[in-house]
Parts: sequence; C-alpha cells; structure tokens
Amino acid sequence: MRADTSGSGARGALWPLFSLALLLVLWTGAAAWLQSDLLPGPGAVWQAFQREWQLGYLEDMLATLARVGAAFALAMSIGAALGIWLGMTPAADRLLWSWVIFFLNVPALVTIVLCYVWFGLTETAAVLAVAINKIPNVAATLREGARALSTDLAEMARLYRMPAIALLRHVVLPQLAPFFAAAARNGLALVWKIVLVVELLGRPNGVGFEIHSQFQLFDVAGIFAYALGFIAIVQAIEWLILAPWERAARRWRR
Amino acid sequence: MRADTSGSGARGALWPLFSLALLLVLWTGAAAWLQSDLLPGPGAVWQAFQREWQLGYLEDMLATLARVGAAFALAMSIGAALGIWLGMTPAADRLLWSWVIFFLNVPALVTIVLCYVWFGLTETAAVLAVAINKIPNVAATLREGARALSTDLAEMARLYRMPAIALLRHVVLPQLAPFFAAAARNGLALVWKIVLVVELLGRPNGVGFEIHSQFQLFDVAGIFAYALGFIAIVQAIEWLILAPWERAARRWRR
Amino acid sequence: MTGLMVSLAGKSFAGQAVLGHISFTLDAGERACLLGPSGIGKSTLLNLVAGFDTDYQGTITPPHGRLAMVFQSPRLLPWRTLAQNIALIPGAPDLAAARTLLAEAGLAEAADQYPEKVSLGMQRRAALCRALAVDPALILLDEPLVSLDPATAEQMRQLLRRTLDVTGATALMTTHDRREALALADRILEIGGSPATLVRDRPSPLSRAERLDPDKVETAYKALFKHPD
Amino acid sequence: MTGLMVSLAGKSFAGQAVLGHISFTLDAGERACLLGPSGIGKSTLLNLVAGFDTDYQGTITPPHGRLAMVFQSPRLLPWRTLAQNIALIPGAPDLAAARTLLAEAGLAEAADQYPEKVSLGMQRRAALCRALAVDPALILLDEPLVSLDPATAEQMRQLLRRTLDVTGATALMTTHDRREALALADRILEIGGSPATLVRDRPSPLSRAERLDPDKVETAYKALFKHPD
Amino acid sequence: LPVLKIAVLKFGTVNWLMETITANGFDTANGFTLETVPLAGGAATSVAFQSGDVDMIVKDWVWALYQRDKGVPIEFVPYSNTLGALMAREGVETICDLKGQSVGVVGGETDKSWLILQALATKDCGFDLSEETKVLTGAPPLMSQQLETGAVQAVSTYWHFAAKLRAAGMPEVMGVGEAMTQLGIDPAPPMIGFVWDADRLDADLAGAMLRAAEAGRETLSDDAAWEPLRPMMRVKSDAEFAALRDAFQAGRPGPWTQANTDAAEKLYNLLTDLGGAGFKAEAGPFTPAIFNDPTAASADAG
Ligand SMILES: Nc1ncnc2c1ncn2[C@@H]1O[C@H](COP(=O)(O)OP(=O)(O)OP(=O)(O)O)[C@@H](O)[C@H]1O
Ligand SMILES: Nc1ncnc2c1ncn2[C@@H]1O[C@H](COP(=O)(O)OP(=O)(O)OP(=O)(O)O)[C@@H](O)[C@H]1O
Ligand SMILES: [Mg+2]
Ligand SMILES: [Mg+2]
Repeated sequence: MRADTSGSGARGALWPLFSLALLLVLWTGAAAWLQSDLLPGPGAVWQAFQREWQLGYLEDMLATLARVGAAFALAMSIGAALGIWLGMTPAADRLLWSWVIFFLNVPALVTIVLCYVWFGLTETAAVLAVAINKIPNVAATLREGARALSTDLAEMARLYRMPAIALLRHVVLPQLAPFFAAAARNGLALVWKIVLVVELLGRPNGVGFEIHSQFQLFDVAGIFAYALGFIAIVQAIEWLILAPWERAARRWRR
Repeated sequence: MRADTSGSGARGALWPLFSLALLLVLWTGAAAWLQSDLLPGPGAVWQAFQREWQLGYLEDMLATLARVGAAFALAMSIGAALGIWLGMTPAADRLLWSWVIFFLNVPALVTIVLCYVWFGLTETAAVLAVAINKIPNVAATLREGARALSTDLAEMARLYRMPAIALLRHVVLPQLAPFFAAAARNGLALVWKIVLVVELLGRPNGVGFEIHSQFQLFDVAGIFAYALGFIAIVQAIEWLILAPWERAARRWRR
Repeated sequence: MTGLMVSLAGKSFAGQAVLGHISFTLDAGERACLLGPSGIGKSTLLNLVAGFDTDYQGTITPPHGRLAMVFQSPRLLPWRTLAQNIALIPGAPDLAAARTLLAEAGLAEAADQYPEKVSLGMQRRAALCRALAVDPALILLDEPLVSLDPATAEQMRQLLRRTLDVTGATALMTTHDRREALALADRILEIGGSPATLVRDRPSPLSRAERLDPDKVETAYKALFKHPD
Repeated sequence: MTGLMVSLAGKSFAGQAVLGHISFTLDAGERACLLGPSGIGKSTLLNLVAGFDTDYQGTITPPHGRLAMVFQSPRLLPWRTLAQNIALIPGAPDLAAARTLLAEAGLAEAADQYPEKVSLGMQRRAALCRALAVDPALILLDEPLVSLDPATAEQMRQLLRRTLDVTGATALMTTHDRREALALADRILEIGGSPATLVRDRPSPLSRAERLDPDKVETAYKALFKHPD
Repeated sequence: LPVLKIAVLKFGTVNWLMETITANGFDTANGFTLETVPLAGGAATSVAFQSGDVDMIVKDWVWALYQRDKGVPIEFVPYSNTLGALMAREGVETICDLKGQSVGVVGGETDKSWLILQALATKDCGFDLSEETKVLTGAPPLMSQQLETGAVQAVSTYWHFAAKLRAAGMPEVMGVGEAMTQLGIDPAPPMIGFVWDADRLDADLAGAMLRAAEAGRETLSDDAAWEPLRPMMRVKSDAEFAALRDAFQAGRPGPWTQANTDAAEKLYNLLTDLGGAGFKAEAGPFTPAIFNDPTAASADAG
C-alpha cells in the first residue's frame, strides 16, 4: 500500500533518469511531429540555451536561485512555526486562522506591488514579497498536520515531562514529515513561480526577467531554455537530497 | 494538543467574525496612521467598490468565480487521483514522479501561453491552463498522504477482501482528510491566483483583468476592492462549508 | 478437505531468520492453538497464513472461502462506529445484525460509539465480532481474548465456540494463556527455538464437551504444563 | 507522606457518568492492584491520576516527584529505536544504560530495532522498561504484563518488583489476572457498577516474601476469588 | 553630476534611445548622468516610478491626467508620435471588411486605439465594431501569434508589434493616427511621452534629460546610428530591424503646440463618449496644464 520511492541503492537511482529520458523522447517526438515554433524540440532549446549562455544565463540563474533560496528558507521556517502553533493551540487558531485564510488569498500582485512601493525596488523587498506570499501556504499545510497529531503520544510526552524542544524533535516533527515534504515540494515550486513574477515586476535581472523578455519576443525556445534550467536543478534537489532524506525518514516503517 | 477549530455551535461561529473584525480595526488604524494612497483605508476601498460596482463588478467576479470553480474541480479530482495512485503504487511512482516534479515547476506563464496558442483564446484554454498548473500541486500533497497510509488497516482491508470502492471510501479517504484539507485550501488560493494571470494574458473580463487595469493606474483602493471581494467569498466557504465539514470529519477523535 | 496446510521452510526479516521448519495440517473445522514465548514468531506465522507477506520459503495452502482474522491490536477503522466497522466488511450482515452481534459481546450500548471512545477491551471484543461476522472458512486469532476480565473472557469464549460450531470454520489461534488453550483447542502446537520450529504438536486431552468444565481444564493444565515454562 | 490520594466524586463523558465515588489513599511505596470488568473505567481512572483529563469532580493528589506510566497500548515513538525510546525521556539513563535495561527484559537483540519491527509483546516490555527507567515517585501500570508468555511475564514481574524495591515508588496497576494481582500487590481494589464505584478494598493476604511462591499465590487465589466472577 | 534614473523595458524602444544617449555622452554633455533601470514589463516601470526608485518613465497622457486628478503634479512631454495600428491578414483591406471577423485587441476592450477604430467604423461603415466582430483580447505577443496562425483576422496592437508584423509580411489596414485624422482629430496628437513628478524631479534636470533625448533622436534619424543597437533589439530578421527603425524614425515628435493640445482635448472628449464610464474611471478630467514643456520655457529664457 506504500511506495518505496525507488528500488534499493544504485539501481533505484536509475529510475528517475529513465523516467526523464522517456519524457525527453516524448517531447522530441511531439516537437518533430508538430513542427511548430510553439513547441520547439530539444535541439532548438539547446541552441537558445547556448545563445542565452553567452548573454549571461548563469548570472540570471544564480540571481534567481539566490532569491528562491532566501524566500524559501524564510517562508518554510516562519510558515511551519505558525502552522504548527495554530494546529496545536486552539485559542491561537480561533483568533488567527481567519487571517491566514485572508493572506492566503491576497493576490500575489498586491503583495509584490505593496512591498516594492513601501521598501523600494530592492532585493529585500523582492524576497520579502515572495515569502509573504508563501508563508500562508506552508502554515495551512502544517496546521493540518499539527491537528492530526496523535493524542496518545502527546499524553505520553506530557506524562514524562518532555521539554518543548525534545517534544518537537522526537514527537511532533516526525509525525509532520509527510506534511513537511508536501509543503517543501509545493513550496519550492510556488516560490520559484512567484519569484518569476517578482522579477518581472521590479528586478533588472533573473530568470523571470528573462522569461518575460523572451515572451515579449515570443521566443518559446528561449523561455524553455530558462524554465528547463530551473527544473533540472529541482530534479537534482529531489533525487540527491529529498529522496534520500525521505528514505531515511521512512526507515522505521514496517 | 489538537485544535477544535471553533468552540461549540453558535458561539464558535462568532470567532471568525471577531477575528476578521480585529483585522479590520488593525487595517483601519494602519491606513489612518500611514495616510497614503498606497494603503487605502476601508472607506476608500468601499468607495472604489461602489464605483466598480457600477462598472460591472458583479459580472467580472462571476466570470472569475466560474473559472476558479471549474479549474478547481478539475485540478482537485485529477490531481487527487494521480497523487493517491502514485502514493500507493511504487511502480507508477518510479515511472511518473519525475514527471510530476517536472510539471510542478513549469512556470505558469509557459503553460498559459502554450494553452492559449494551442487551443486559442477560449474559456476552455483558460480553465485548462489553470488546471494544468494546479494538478501537480494536488498530486504532490496527496501522494505524501497516500505514502503515509496505515499498513495495519491496509492489511485488514485486504484480508477481508474489501472492494476498491469501499477501500477508498472507508479506509483510504478518511486517512487522507488532512491532506485533502491542505490541498483544497492551498488549491483554491493558487487557482485563484493563476486565474488572475490567465485573465490578464487572454481574457476580456474577470477580476484579473480588472485588477491589472487598476494596477496600471496604481489605484490600490480599486485593487483591494476586487481582492477583498474574492477573499470574502473564500472566508464564507471556509466558515460555512469547510469548517463544519472538518468538525464532522473529526468527530471520531477522542 | 483440509482446513489449512502449512509447510514452511523458512522466513527471515532482512537476512535474520525468524521462522525455520514448521509443518502441520489442520482438518476442516479443527481448532488449533499456537503457543510460544513472546517474540518467537507467532504473529509472523499468522501473517504468512493470511497472505500479507509472500516473501518466505515453503508453501502455505489456506482453504477455499473467506478468511477472517483477529489481529493482535484491534485494527478497527477509528472513523467508523463499532457497528459500522462490522457492517462495512463484505460478507458481513447489515448494521442491525452487527448491533445484535455486538450485544452478545456485551457491547450493546457501545455499538454506535467510535473505537477511540471505548476501552481497549471493548475494541478487542468488537474486532472479534467482526471476524465472527463474515462466516469464514479459516479464522486466525492472534491473542483474541487478552485484556478481558475472566467473566467477559468466558462470555467471549462461548461466543467464539458457538460461532465455530455453527460455521464449521477452521481456527488457528495464539495465546499465552495455557488454560485458555485447553478450553478452546482440539490441538496444541508449540513453537520455540531460533529460528523457531515446531517443538511440540499435541492433541488436546479434552473432548469439546469436557473443555467446558473449568475443573477439567485445570487438571489438564497441571498434567500438560507442569514443568516450569 | 502519602503515595497517592484519590477522592473522586464523579467523571462523565459527554453527560454519561462513567465513574462515581471512588476514594482511597496509598501510602508511599504501597502497591495496589485495580480490578474490574472490561469497560468499567480502570483506564479512565488512571488517566485522571496521570492528569491527562482534569474534567472531573473530586480531588486527586499524586505525590511530588516524577510520574511514570505503562499505557494499555505501548505508545512508543515508532521512529525511534527501543533504546532511544527510553533514553530520550527526561530523567532516564543514557543509551547504553537503556540497552542494559532492555537486556534484562530479554530485549538485548531488539534494543536498536524500531518498534514496528518487533512483536507487540516486545513493544510492551520496552514500554515497561521506559516506565521503570525514570525513577518515579508514582508508577501507573495499565495491564502491563498482558500479551506475555508465562516465563517472560515472570521475568518482567521480577524486574518490576526489583525496581519498586529499589526506588520505593508507589504503584497503581490494573490487571485482569487475579493471580498476577496477588503476586504483585499489597492491596487489591475492585471497582464495579455503573457508574463505577469502589466495591471492595482488601489488603493482600500475602506478605511480599510469600507472594514469590506460586503455590501460595494459587491458594490465596482460591480463597479470595472462589466465587465465580 | 546629478543622476537621473529612468525605467525602461529592456527590449523596448525607449532603451534604444537611452543607449544612444549614454553611448554618445549626451547626458554628461547636458550636465547629468543618465541611469537606466531595465525591467521586463510595462507594469514594472510604473511600480518603479510609484516606489520612487526612478525619476522618469514613458507613459501616455491619459494616465498622466489620472495622476494629476489624484493630485500628483505629473508633467508630460512627448516621446514619440508613433501610434498603434490595425494589422490584418490577406483579405481584410479596410476596416469595413472586419464585419463578422474575429479581431484581436491588445490592451482590453477599453483600449484607446480600439475605441478610435470603433468610432471610425461607426462613421465610415455604419456598424458597431464591438457588436459585429468577435473580439479576443490578450497580451500583445500572444495576439501577434494569433494573427500569424490565422486564429484572428486582424489585430489592433502597439506600434512595435505592428512593425514586427509588417516585417513578417502582414498587411497594415490603417494606423491609429490615420484613423484619428479621419475622425477629424488633426494633427493626431502624440500619445506617449516622458512623465515625471514635478515635486520629485527638478525642472532643470528634466529639461536636461529632454534635451539629451532630442539629441539622441537626432542621432537616430541617421540609419548608421542604428547598427550598434542591433544586438539589443533582438530582431529576427533584417526586415524586422528595418521596420522598427523606420517606424521609430517616423515617429519623431516636434515640439508640443496649441494645435496638439486642441487635438488632444478633442480626442479626450471622443474617448469619453466612446469609452463611457469605464474610460472616465481611468482618466482624470482634461487639463492642458500637463502639456507645459519646461524645456520650451527654459529654451525661451536661454
Ligand atoms: N473519550 C471517551 N469518550 C466517551 N466515552 C469514553 C471515552 N473514553 C472512555 N469512555 C467510556 O468509558 C468507559 C470506561 O472506559 P475505560 O477505558 O476506562 O475502561 P477500562 O476499565 O480500562 O476497560 P478495559 O479493561 O477494556 O481496558 C467505557 O464504557 C468507555 O466507553
Ligand atoms: N517487519 C519486521 N522486520 C524485522 N523483524 C521483524 C518484523 N516483524 C517481526 N520481526 C521479528 O520477528 C520476530 C517475531 O515477531 P512476532 O511478532 O511474530 O512475535 P510473536 O511471537 O507474535 O510475539 P508476541 O507474543 O510478543 O506477539 C521478532 O523477533 C521480531 O523482532
Ligand atoms: Mg504476536
Ligand atoms: Mg483499559
């Protein structure tokens, strides 16, 4: 009933490669069949990539990654703390849950623009805008996790007077692992997407800036070159960091 | 250790009202203190609302709600089915999980533009673009839930030869309730945010279109008038539908 | 027709052998008790018979027809009431009949309560009722009467005997209570050693009628289990 | 100094009275057994003493110092090994000492295994070790020796006695096994009725030394619990 | 030297002019340092302006009127005369041929160019464009692509997208300037210009910028000056390059005259009639005050 994401060890590591190769084949086939600028094949994207590489691809990607990283770290830590607190404290939940729902549904444009006009067109404003967008999502996910915590284990921890830190580390967080995994994966994707908008609205560099410029020129191959670059990095994070972490975190299951 | 979202019955229903009223007071205070067009107070927003109401606020809101509703229904059903399948079927997970990660990180702009150019500037294209953006998020959340399903109960269901439908209804879905709740809340917010972009890029009406027009004029009060309208609807959904449903779904807990 | 054929050559977890050679055959309708120290592999063996785990050497042939099992922990669905937990099983009777069955187990008032809101002993009784409700060909019972006071345990033993008489199901059951084994089983299997093998396979000295008398059970207990184990 | 003072006037769940008047006082170091049919309210009473639930009438005064409890289900952290489950409790000894303690309970090889990968009886023993590890002033035991074979149960009883002797902790324990009650307790409390009240409160006829002899226990069992209950 | 910051689209036409100015040192020659902030979208430039991070952007005067109405002392000086155009596929010769066709509109259904084309159709062809055509709205690049694939028969779009379409061989039905003239708004007033907040930007510095811009435009009227810009224009073909260059050169504005002000007011009234409440909500009341070119004054003084 449960998936052991990949087979054991080295053999398991081949699956994502195979799976992505299959996707590549499908894409190549579809592109060759359509013969349209609107679905460029791998060749065209590779050319666009090389062209953009000359024009500062790396700098843009690094600028974006820095923003994504900072905003992700900020949103995950604050959002998780908020969500767990609300999930475990009925009084706080009654008072603040409406607020989270509120900020969850504030359009990204509004937060971004307000951050920019209040804090100026700075990196801080950009990262802050993304984090503010993302915090309610993380909080909403982890609140659900905290509300589903085992009462049995909570009572056990209380009886044995476990201090807050130990409670969090040994009792709460392991139960929240699936919620963290969901929040982290969705979070990274969402942060990246909002960073693109943030860059579009007020940064002179970054992948979002480039993608939108490519869009103005309607150069789909160029857009793909940037999008695929980031996706490659996320895939690497997934298979080199998240998947092994999850395997370790699930070792105790029978 | 667990929150009973609201007190019992009628008294509990007052909490969100109180909480939102408090937010309103804070907002009024901040607006009065800042005295800036960039943080309009409730009065200014109310005026903007009345002005926009004359100009077809309701039609725009209804158009957007229809898109949000359709895309949400599509994304939740397909995404949940996909996520549960991947979470419960290791073979499918090995083959397709990379793909989900892939599509999870495709920038919204790319999907939206490709949908529009392939399917034309139609409602179908718009709803499809939003759904495609959201499906991987729902799938990623529910996959985590499905991977954390109880082996004990799965074995029990297998021994007693529960048919697939009954298994889903009595064993799987109740365990996934917190993941569904997280996916639904985040999903609604995300769908709404993407609909705004979709409307901006290729629809002649809707809140996204209007917000962008207000944005060109930098009329923050106008933007708030639209954003708050949607948030009010989401709050109503939360307190009239989701909260009672959750209370019922948690009745069995001690 | 045989009720269960076990011919196990070995079962290991992550390279660690837990079960060795264990072979026995139960006739249809036969009731066997499996004894053995804690952690020896009794539940593991029942799991193999139930078909949860196919990673073992040997063959296990359960009878045709339905299987039922009382797990060592109740494994009720916490989000369904006790009666629902029975009624939703394929082959089990409807809600009203489930309530009647629960009433026979002294759970009349708790029938519409959620599992987490009743005592563990009550959950265990409900789980036993669930297994008895489906008219199985083979019923596996992993310490079914644990956590029950003597009176309730006796009540449950009677319910179990009655159902087995009516359905003619084969039963394989584990327990640590030798008196209970004598009060229920036609045959007593003992496993031991590492990896565990079948160290003793004895028919009960008591007939089904004799077993109903506590004094006879006590006498047989002294005769069979005198040695300090 | 008293070990535990219970003066309960009533406890109900959702308007349904479960416990009525129950008053008793345990001296420091006294060991009491609580008997009563399944579902009567024994666990509920222990939960009140543990302080998990403050919604009751009456007063309950536990002694100063640490509390420990063996729950009716093991309540181990599934993502920590058995030894870690002990060592991470405040006041418990370190990992190495936890392994030694587990070895005394026959769990030497399983000390670094995760709970879901050992048998339920082994989990229960680990949970008992955890409670014994913290040097408590009051220890609550909810059917601690259930699901154990006679030999292992005897081994655990000895471990329990030894620890209580050393620490001088007060103990309140539930069981359905009257022989076990006689083998361990200074005092036997029985609750019954609906809502449940204290129907009998008897000192054990056996001294602590006498209890170690199975034959004396058997004799006392016949004397005290002759009537069919 | 004082610094003047201006936000531009990285691949937009304003950036070409700014590049020419800095490359030729027209900024320092006029006593200031020009700093361009390249951004990716039109919305981004207004955010930059509102947040106070830049002193000047390029916008249309209807927007300037709206800001004036809100009390912001916005000044407007034309940047270019170029206006959008109605581009079409083969078979659409005049605006009257649009009847029953699907038409792409950039900027939404209250877009100024589209309102003007509607007025012209009512006058010349006797039907209401918005009623008799199937209108699709969307982002400009998307619209160009829709026209090229034939999903729409015509598009009303911005001038540089029109120029690219022209280069791709799409016929132009008419420019919006031409449409204005036919509606009696003559000369067709420039729509976009440099805007700044008089409270924030010193008039002398603004004047220096405008002189530098004029010098840049002067330079760019020579085709040879365009070659260095070519890489940053990201053109797909020589034809596209030429089309963009030619359109830019043709749009070089003269000084703002009273005739311009009159035409602008006429246009404003027309748009108010056509666009109804929706348009009025996006524009303040008309005031000629925004067209006072501070450079003209300082030129008189000097
Ligand atoms: N959370 C709860 N909500 C409602 N009723 C409850 C709850 N917890 C226990 N009860 C009821 O209280 C009664 C006593 O339960 P308790 O668990 O204390 O029994 P017990 O004596 O420990 O039984 P056992 O020997 O089976 O463990 C039961 O009838 C049970 O249904
Ligand atoms: N999933 C698993 N992974 C590794 N080892 C396991 C697993 N399940 C059981 N074991 C080991 O197999 C042995 C037998 O376990 P089992 O649960 O069958 O014992 P048991 O005889 O039922 O004991 P009890 O009477 O305590 O229930 C134990 O030593 C246990 O550690
Ligand atoms: Mg077992
Ligand atoms: Mg109990």
